[in-house]
Amino acid sequence: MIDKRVTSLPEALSGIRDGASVMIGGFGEAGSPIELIHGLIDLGPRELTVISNNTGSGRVGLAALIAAGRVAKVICSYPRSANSMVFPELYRAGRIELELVPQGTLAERIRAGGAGIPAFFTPSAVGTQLAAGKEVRSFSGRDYILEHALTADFALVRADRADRYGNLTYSRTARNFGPIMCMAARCAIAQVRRIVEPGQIDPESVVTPGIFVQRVVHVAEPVQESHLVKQGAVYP
Amino acid sequence: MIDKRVTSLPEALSGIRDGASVMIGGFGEAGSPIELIHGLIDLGPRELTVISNNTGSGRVGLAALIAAGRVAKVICSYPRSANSMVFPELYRAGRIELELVPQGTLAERIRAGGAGIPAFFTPSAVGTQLAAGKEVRSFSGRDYILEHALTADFALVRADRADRYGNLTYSRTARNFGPIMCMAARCAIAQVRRIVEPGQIDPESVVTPGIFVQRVVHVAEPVQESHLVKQGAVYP
Amino acid sequence: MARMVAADIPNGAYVNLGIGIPELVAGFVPAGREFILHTENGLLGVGPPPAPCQEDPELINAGKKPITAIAGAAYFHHADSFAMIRGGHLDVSVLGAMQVACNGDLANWSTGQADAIPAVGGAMDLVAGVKSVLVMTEHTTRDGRPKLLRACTYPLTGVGVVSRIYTNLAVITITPAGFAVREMAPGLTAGELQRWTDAPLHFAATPTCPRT
Amino acid sequence: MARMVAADIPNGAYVNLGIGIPELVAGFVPAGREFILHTENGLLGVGPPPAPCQEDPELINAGKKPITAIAGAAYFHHADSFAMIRGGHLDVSVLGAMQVACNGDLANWSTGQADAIPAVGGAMDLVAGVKSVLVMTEHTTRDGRPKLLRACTYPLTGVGVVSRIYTNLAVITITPAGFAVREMAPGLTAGELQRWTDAPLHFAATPTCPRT
Repeated sequence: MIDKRVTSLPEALSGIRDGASVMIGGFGEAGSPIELIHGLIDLGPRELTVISNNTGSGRVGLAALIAAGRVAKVICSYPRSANSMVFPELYRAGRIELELVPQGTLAERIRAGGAGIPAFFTPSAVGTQLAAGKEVRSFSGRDYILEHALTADFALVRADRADRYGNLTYSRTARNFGPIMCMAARCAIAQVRRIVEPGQIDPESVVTPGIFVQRVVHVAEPVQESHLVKQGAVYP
Repeated sequence: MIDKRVTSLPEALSGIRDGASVMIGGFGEAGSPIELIHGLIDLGPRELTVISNNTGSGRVGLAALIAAGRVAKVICSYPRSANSMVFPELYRAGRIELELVPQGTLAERIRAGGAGIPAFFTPSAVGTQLAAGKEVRSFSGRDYILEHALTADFALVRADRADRYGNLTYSRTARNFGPIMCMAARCAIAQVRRIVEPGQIDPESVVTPGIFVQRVVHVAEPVQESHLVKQGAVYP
Repeated sequence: MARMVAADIPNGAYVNLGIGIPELVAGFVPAGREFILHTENGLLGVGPPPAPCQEDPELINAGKKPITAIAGAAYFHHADSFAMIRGGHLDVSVLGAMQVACNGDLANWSTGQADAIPAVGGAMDLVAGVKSVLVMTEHTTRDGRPKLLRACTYPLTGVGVVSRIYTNLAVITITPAGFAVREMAPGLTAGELQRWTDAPLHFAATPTCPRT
Repeated sequence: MARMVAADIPNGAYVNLGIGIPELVAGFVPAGREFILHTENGLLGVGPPPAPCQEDPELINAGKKPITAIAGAAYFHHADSFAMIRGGHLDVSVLGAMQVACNGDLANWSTGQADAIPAVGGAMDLVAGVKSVLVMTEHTTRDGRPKLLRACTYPLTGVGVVSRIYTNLAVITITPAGFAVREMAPGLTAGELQRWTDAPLHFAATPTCPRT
């Protein structure tokens, strides 16, 4: 029988070692797998490359992972926000590397990684600093730049429902990068609010088919990052 | 108010002229928009380029469009089946052009067309006749070929439910090429079994968001192509 | 400004409103028109802001503010969302600006200073993919320097991408000849507007009356 | 053949069964194992054939035959389906063959004859993307000519893509040295098998016993 459920966060995260590349879902706090991120801090791997849209807020979640000095490089589109101070400090101090990618190019590079497309041409960023050094080619009289796929060793995502096959649904705009990161990672790990029996998710409404998911862990009531930030919480 | 519903097949198909490119959904009969295709035969445009996975069965639907001499070229992956004779006849007679594309490359070229990606590299067909003349490039030691996006003037698809915004759901494996063809066509026309009020389709379960759909026409009980083929039906 | 932008958007348009001032456009949709608002983090059909205490942390816009969804909305993932943008399916993008050049170049993501944290978000995708890019901005910087320039000095977001600029002083269209003034604030003279603007302005023979 | 193929597929594998003989594998899943069957026209979780009169023309497999879906299935569109294939997410593809060469080249889509209607379907994507490509085929053509060759003469589906071949006479693995016979039909001699095969066969020192 196929059963991708694991019973604890440490089990869900096992095998993430120093130097691993890790995609982390979420757009701001929506869809950010905060319990998995805290579990990753507890697990302890260093020199991670993190692929994520943002760099976290306050001193919890993704920001706490960065603050703990575990991240060597981030690949992201928007590494600052109203409550982010951890990444800016480390970045200005030259202690963390940044690859800045337009958000749509980031999404498409991840999707390409999951779909077996090694590279594609895009119009985004043509003529800007972010196109520096990239191959430019004209199609039908318009310029495009070549961008390469992103894959990762692991993806950490937050979903709403899962079954033992790893089929996932998401909640509203918390869907964001989750589905494509599951596609692009060799091991996709989902924390989910509810685990249901096979068939309880309408097969027409499955967002991430189980083939893209390797481990599912139940976190019934995830903490809310923005509440922790307001409280000034620090992890660990 | 936005309202993409039209009240008749002729209205749904208006504007399709000689020389148009038309994507036609369906995998075999599943998802084939047979009423729209018959309406297109009635409308009369010639010299069409048809992008579709197959070339139809018997002498109804897509096969009838081809038999009527309206199609100059087909771009498809599998132009024969147990009951297809129309396309083979015309092809052997040199009266119709064929661009044969591996099915996954066909799907990805259509998706790229809808996503604003002019070209991408793929491993499919490397080293085969279907790679002849295509640019080959190595990424991480493996060869890939460059494939170009497909777009079209129109898409004809069959869906299950729609609302006035053009949001669509599909039925089971009749989904196939519908969603990506709606993305890749300048004017996507959907025949649907049911029209519902906005909000009756769960926003988490919309398969084709309305932005990709320009016209919706209600066909409550589409004829079943395989029944017509068994009966030896001919359209018109 | 927001009212004028909204007035220029046709019925049925698919519209992405940038973070900040552009979000105000949602409040000025003219009677009888319907726009569908897109937020690049995965929703078509953004509704009005939620009632107090009805906020859902998993239903937010690109500025990470709580929103609602209309009946007839659709959720999707980031690759699909940017397929809409890059694929030319959105009609209008309304963005803020640091600088706009008279050839339509836009700079709105970085001052280029060495200590700045670069952050680009979806702006480069929006300007590359959306059919019409409208800019809303104060006519000058806080310290009175022009933002409408002969050439941008900050790093570009896109080359020749802006269609029209809405400022507190004027509505200006980008033409092959450069900035063309379409409307001016009441009481403002052409000379005064030119003084706040770096690039030369072209004025129509008959100035359009400001809308009421 | 189908039983032997099924026995070699591990528990939990995601499997695509090609049109024709490979579809038979679904009937021989060993007790205690679960495979998830993928059909490239948009379903993960293909179930057993439907009961008579329960066929749904909108629920079919790649061979356009009616199927069912298991509890826990998922539907998706063609681009997502081939993302699974091309992206290396499927573990096993079982395909028919016209010819297989001893370097793993596969020809299964065209005889290359001038009057043939070329039709490729998803075979080139499957062999390019799926981790392990298994071939099921009669050992020879209907008129007794070898299908396991030094080099394919028909147009290729893929270069060096086949892992293992299951025929009515033997199970043969593709190795850097060429065809390695893993099992033979009871009573068949190595010499006989070689006579039906164009390329040289390598035999293990101790032949494996056929499974019962």
